[in-house]
Amino acid sequence: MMPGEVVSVRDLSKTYGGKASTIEKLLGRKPRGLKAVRGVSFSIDRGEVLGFVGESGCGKSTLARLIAGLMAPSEGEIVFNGKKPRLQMVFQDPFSSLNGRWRVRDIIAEPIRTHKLRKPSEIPGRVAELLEQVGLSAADGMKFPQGFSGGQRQRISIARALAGEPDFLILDEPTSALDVSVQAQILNLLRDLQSRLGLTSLFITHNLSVVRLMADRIGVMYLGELVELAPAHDIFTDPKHPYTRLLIDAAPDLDPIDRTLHPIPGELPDPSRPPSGCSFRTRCPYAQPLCAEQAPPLRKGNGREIRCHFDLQPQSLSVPE
Amino acid sequence: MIIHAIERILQTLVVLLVISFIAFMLITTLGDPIGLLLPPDATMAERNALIARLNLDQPVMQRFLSFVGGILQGDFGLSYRTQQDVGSMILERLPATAELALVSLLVTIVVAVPAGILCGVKPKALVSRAIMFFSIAGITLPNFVVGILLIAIFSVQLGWFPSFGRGSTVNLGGWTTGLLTASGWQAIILPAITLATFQMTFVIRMLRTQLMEVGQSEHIRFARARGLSETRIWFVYAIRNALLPTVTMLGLQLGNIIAFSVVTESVFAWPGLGSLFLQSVQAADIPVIAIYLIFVGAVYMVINLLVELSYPLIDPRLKRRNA
Amino acid sequence: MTTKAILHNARSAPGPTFAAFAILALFLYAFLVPLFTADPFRLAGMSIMDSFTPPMWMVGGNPNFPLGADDQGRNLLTAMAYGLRTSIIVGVSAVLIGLILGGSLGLVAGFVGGRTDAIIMRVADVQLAYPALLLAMVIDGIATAMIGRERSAGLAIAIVIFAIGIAFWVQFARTIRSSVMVERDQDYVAAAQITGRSKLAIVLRHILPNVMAPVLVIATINLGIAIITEATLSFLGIGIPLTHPSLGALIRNGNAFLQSGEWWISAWPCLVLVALVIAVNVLGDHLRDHFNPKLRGRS
Amino acid sequence: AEFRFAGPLDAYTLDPHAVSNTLVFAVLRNVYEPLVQRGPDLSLQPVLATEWTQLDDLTWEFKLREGVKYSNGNDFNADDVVFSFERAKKGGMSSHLADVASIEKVDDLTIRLISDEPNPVLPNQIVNWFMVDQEWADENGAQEPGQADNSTEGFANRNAMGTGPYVISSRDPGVRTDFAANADWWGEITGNVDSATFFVIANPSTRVSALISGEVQMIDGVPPQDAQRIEETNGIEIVATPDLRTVYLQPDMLRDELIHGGGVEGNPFKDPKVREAMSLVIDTQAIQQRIMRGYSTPVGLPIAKEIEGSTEELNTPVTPDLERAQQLMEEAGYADGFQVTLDCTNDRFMNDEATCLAVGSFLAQINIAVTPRTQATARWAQQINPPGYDTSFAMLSYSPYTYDAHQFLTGLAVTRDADGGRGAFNIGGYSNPELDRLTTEIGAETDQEARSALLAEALTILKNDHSFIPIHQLQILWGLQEGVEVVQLADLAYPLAWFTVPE
Amino acid sequence: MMQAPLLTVRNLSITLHREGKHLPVLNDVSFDVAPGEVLGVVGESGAGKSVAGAALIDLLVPPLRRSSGEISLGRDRLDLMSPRQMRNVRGKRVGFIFQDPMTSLNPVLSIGKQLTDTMQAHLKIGRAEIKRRALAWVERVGLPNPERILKAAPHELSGGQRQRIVIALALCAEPEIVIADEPTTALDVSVQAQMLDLMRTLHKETGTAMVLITHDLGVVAKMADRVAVFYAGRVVELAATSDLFATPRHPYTAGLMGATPAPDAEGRMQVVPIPGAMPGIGALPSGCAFHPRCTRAQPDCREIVPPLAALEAGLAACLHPLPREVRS
Ligand SMILES: Nc1ncnc2c1ncn2[C@@H]1O[C@H](COP(=O)(O)OP(=O)(O)OP(=O)(O)O)[C@@H](O)[C@H]1O
Ligand SMILES: Nc1ncnc2c1ncn2[C@@H]1O[C@H](COP(=O)(O)OP(=O)(O)OP(=O)(O)O)[C@@H](O)[C@H]1O
Ligand SMILES: [Mg+2]
Ligand SMILES: [Mg+2]
Repeated sequence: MMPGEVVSVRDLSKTYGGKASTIEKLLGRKPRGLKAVRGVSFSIDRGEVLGFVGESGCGKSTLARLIAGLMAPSEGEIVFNGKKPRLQMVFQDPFSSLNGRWRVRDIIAEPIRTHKLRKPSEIPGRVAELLEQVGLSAADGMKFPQGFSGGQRQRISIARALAGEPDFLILDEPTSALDVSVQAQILNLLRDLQSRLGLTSLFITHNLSVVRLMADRIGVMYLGELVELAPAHDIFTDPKHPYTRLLIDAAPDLDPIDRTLHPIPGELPDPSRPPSGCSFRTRCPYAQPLCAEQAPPLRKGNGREIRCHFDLQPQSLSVPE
Repeated sequence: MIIHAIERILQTLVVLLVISFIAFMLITTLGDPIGLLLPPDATMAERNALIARLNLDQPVMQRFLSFVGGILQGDFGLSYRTQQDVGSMILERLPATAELALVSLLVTIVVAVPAGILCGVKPKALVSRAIMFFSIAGITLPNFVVGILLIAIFSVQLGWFPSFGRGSTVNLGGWTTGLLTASGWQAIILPAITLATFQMTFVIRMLRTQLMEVGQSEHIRFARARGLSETRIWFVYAIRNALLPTVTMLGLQLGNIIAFSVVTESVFAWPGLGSLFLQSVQAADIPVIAIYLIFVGAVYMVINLLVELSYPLIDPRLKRRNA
Repeated sequence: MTTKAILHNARSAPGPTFAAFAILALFLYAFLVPLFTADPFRLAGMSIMDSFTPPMWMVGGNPNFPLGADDQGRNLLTAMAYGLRTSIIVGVSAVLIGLILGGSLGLVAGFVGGRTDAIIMRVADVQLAYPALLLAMVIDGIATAMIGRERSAGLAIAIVIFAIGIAFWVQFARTIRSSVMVERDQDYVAAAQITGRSKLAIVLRHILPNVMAPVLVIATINLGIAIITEATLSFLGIGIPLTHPSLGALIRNGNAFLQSGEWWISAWPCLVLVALVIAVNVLGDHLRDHFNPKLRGRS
Repeated sequence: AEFRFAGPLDAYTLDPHAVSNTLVFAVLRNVYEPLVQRGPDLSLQPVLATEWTQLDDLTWEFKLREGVKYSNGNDFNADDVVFSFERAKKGGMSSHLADVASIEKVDDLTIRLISDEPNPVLPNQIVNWFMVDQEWADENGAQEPGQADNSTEGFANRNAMGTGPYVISSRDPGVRTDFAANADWWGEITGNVDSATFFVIANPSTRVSALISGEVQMIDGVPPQDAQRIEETNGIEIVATPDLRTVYLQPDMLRDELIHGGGVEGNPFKDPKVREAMSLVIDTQAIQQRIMRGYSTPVGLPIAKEIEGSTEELNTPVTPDLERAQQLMEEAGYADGFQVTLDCTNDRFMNDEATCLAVGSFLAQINIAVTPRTQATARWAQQINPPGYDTSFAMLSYSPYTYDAHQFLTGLAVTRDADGGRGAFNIGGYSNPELDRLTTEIGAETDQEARSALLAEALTILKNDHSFIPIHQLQILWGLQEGVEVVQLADLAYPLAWFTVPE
Repeated sequence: MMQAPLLTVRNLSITLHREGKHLPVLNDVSFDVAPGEVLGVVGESGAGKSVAGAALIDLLVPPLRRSSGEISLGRDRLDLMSPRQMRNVRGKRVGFIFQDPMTSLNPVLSIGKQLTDTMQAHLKIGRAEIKRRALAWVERVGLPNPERILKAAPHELSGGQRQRIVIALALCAEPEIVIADEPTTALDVSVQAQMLDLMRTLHKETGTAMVLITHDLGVVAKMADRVAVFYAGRVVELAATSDLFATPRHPYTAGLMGATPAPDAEGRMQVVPIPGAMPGIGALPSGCAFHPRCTRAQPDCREIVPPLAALEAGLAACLHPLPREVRS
């Protein structure tokens, strides 16, 4: 673990299911588990925002939950710098992440009370301060979450996270459920807090534009694996992994003149039976026989990591299938 | 699938063993069979002899094992009250109760399914509200009141149906059935209706709630958006989705049906297991009570297992992948 | 609830509102009348010579017995209040037992999951095979054998309550369990976990308040079933003695006189029972539809 | 003609020697026959014995009827009687033969019964001792009466084979029993029933419905309150006859404390004044009118008026006298009363529960706070019967099948034997040495007149001690379709051979 | 549009009945769709897009109700039709694609059954022909092994495969127009591009007109010929796609574009949020509903409800529209 790092993750794997019933054991059958996260390693520096993108089901949330300690990894470890840091998380669904039976002020005060961060008498003041920090009014504390829109709820979520004075903040798709206009508000709020509080965070999303806006470094996940990890700028200007490239192209931009679409061919394989060798080979336009035989190693260099046998050349970028 | 079934059966067996242990403890705790068996003027020597003959001087566990051993060999002991073989008593009474339950199920289906569909499809219609109200009355009027009223009207006043018994029965290799004779059918109508009132309420409500829920689902909206007829939508697209919970509920209700058959049978002097149980309870006939309870538990488990195994027929989502 | 809300409710759902008022009225009847009248079941106050007095508007009626008297000469008007009180106490207590027992088991099963859950649910399966009626008969027998003969009326009531309550736990446990399994995966629980709240605190402070709504609905509906079950037990001669009667015991007692023309002995208690149970069910049904998240937007 | 009738309970078993139960005897007397039996006038009549004489104090000789055949064609003879004696001795009704020490076969058609002590009324005691065919029993392994402790069911439990007027053509225990006339019966069926079906309908209102709707021609156990309605219904009528069963109360007079009661030191029931006071406040006339709707007979003794030993004078019910009762209570020092639990049945006979409650309300007048505890008979019996006698106050009933008060005295009134012989059913533990002595004397007295005097003397003691508080004698209430003619016997039997039904 | 419109919607208003009050959900909405045209409908969540779509073929359920408006399909007035007539329009003349492929299909019936039922309801052709067409449709929406797919239950297919089936179901009776309510919102970017590609191909092949409801401006930019922007139950701007993206005239349209993260000229990401939130039902501000969030709001915006008025190109409902050249 390097000195500036807040958290370092090594060879993290998580398998869902896979427990055999007594009879299955007797019959010697092994049920197939679902490996949601497979051998992921990375670390996050203090004050850094690490972004993660990938398609639905690629294991992003699983990763977030593992790091948050909500479940135990099947393999690998998560090492924090020094004692276990205070951690907070903001979730995707603004409706399920707030307890509808609690008043907003109690929701926000819960981390403060649990960690005894303030004297009881100071709590109301602190809650009001946090509410204002996320753009709500102190009076909103008296209401129940039902009285708020999705965007406002996400603000409450953020206020709750901040209330815990986290050393490390996990944001799992904090804006995916929101409208663009509200998303923009939340993203701006987060950026603002980032710069003011110097938060270290893990930012998970499936929206490339959003991660590009928010993150310093970006990891791209495919079928539970980290296929590419690089500084945000490099990922977009010079993607090295074919999947990254295709993903960037697949999102329609706002240009009504060039109407070409760039779908990624094929479909996400069943995560419980990932393909042999390179997991992306079934959809990769550049796949070679080698890709089916050998799992590509993680290659590092230039502050980047890539899990591919080959280097993607700029001229091959526009090669259609 | 097969593995799952085997697993369930094994679990069921364990559960049955537990039931039989409880039932056995009933025998031992429900007091002193000696007091019931011996004439009051028996001497101490006679008493001790009987205790030894019944193995009552042995440890409970050992007695339990020989009890289970006896059951496995088909020896269920004798009734204190009638001194008959408990196994054959239960088997003799089984057909009556089974047919009553079956016909009442039939009545339920014939009446409650259309009513439930109507209520689910048009929850606000006056008919639906009326059905809902009467269905509440179905579980409100105690079963015995329903039975007595039906007898007063249909047997005494109108003379359409007999007020008691099973009519004439036909013996088919040990199974006596009343379903092959006209008088048998006449006799089963009133008790079956009485027993059905209770289940009907549940089926109507279940179907209604389910259909109301399904009716609001996206796939029904989509079916409507594709121009399918309402009949097709409700009777093919919606009902299949509402069926599973209803069938499950009916399976789980079986215990209640068995219990309420006690009341119904007692009112109609229906010669089934329910009357037998009631007579046995009143006479503290513990061997019969114990075996009855085990039997009821076993039937319940088996039927619910069958219900569960039938799920994939109703809902393909419940097919196990590794079938 | 404000007066305005009540008025609005009354207009949009007249049935449930009426049912609520009926329940209130019956509760008042059951709990106020005994405060102001002599216990008609005290043997000392009874006179067999008053027996079978018909309702006051019939030939031979007596204004002292507005609804008539039963076979022991008890005033049916007050007797029913006492009976109703017993029925309500039995119903409410049985439901509470079922709720507390089933609730806690359901919470544990749903939250802990795994083997604990499997065991609890298997036991629940077994339990379902033995509904209140069977159970009460058996428990009644065992209790007599074990506790001995000192079966005061109070104990008989306790046995019936216990038996019915026990039979109810499964439904509560299943409902709570499935709600808990939904809630347990909600993000607000994860948030509390990350914050470092203890499991107990999460279950009690976060999950419990969120799973109570469906439970309340079941509770109302089961209240009706409990009262009926008790009545049926009385009919079978098991359960609450005539010295401390419930509505069911009164109906059973009156049943003997259905054919002989003294219809009022069973008719009034039957009427009160039906009114109570229908009211409770109408209310319960309303609540069920109201709380059903899948039916949101309908009403 | 065909006859269909219904009653509340079924005979538990068809084995005539397995249990001592009125209902079993009531059904079986159509199939099996005893040596002697009671006729419609309750007098002893010859059945399988044609004559009987007391040879000496200890020996009775019976001449057997000639040419009697079992319905399987076997001859009835003295061997069968000897066999039936030994068989019955092993069964649950052996008490009926308790006084008979041994049996002796004199020739094929003569037997002798030998007792240990002089017994002038022995024939009266054996009216329910039915004769079973030895060969039949041997063939079917039914040598012993079925008992619950055997692990396999006895053959005779479901199969009957006797010498009687009917055979059981089919049977579904607890449901129905079909009778068919026995063409080879030695006697003559005076009625016209050649096949009959007995249905068990436990629920009284269903039973009444079945009669009104015409599904059955007769029902047993008409609830008294429904009798009037039935009488008023066209084509249906009620017939009633006194049942010899008498209902009475007995407090616990043996223990020094009330085990189910309180509010008092010691046991107030030991004081005869208290017991007298109790008998003075229970208005048996009111119970008869209100609860039994006239279908019962208030009594002054715990035995029925038809029983040998009962006299008009002794058996006249007490006239209630509240003042006197209160005065007695005061004299006894219990003016403030006490509490006690009254143990009653709720399914044994008509309106037992209501009677129990009514008793409670009467006793409340002298401040005895009664808590009625009503239970199913099985439980009630388990509680109060020997050896526990676990009661302080019980409502009981009894019907001596010998129709003789001496049976009551030996079984229920004399001081309890330590080994559970005499006085075993003296639930209240009453004890009066004088009565004990008289009872023994009556047993040995063969002179009828002297015996009657002794009986009267004993019953007077019983009455004056107020150790039994009589309530009423029950009645047998049958509902009939018009045109059905029946003979009602005090022992609840259904003598089908004497019934006539419209063709 | 030169051609006579296929679908005409005039002054469509929809109200929500709650606690005795009638709250407007959709207000005076008018638009047309020409044969073969793709009309994009965008707007924030709750703007009334889905309600408008559902109202076209009378799929509204209580407490929502159409309070006024004319809807014509060709020469036929859909708003005057009886339920029976409407049933022959649904699926047959107007296809509908729902948002969520996971819930749009009946979980207990096979794909084949759902497909053949739909065709049977509308096409007077024989069983064998229907079977043949069902197979053809499965193939046409790009699914391999159509025989197997027809037998499969919905849960055996992936999200993308299901959405393809939903598209086939909407198109199988060859409707004149398809209403697609957020057909790709629930899908991943990679599948979304596939789906859009498929829809575009089918659209070209069949010439079916389309109303494409989405809140993703990117989708509109790639798919639509014209775009209607909804805000708080009204159409605030209606213009040809290229015009709209080049020069949005309504401040709300411009705001939506600004709020979508996009790289600026130097490749730096930018977002400019619209302050505040869209008003909820029954909480409409007076005048222009957008004025509380609008940076250009003037006092008159608070009083006058701006009508949808023709500008140089397209229509906008704004008293102070942005000048043509505002977009950088
Ligand atoms: N509790 C669970 N049990 C079994 N499988 C699970 C569980 N949670 C997730 N999975 C599976 O693990 C894989 C990864 O899921 P995860 O939620 O981490 O994906 P994700 O990238 O966050 O997707 P999304 O973008 O949809 O949130 C998926 O295939 C999912 O079906
Ligand atoms: N069944 C209903 N009951 C009550 N309100 C409804 C109902 N359906 C829609 N609404 C309301 O009508 C308004 C318009 O809803 P609509 O679904 O058309 O919005 P939308 O623009 O499609 O939004 P989204 O992007 O979320 O799909 C919303 O405020 C919504 O809450
Ligand atoms: Mg996720
Ligand atoms: Mg929508």
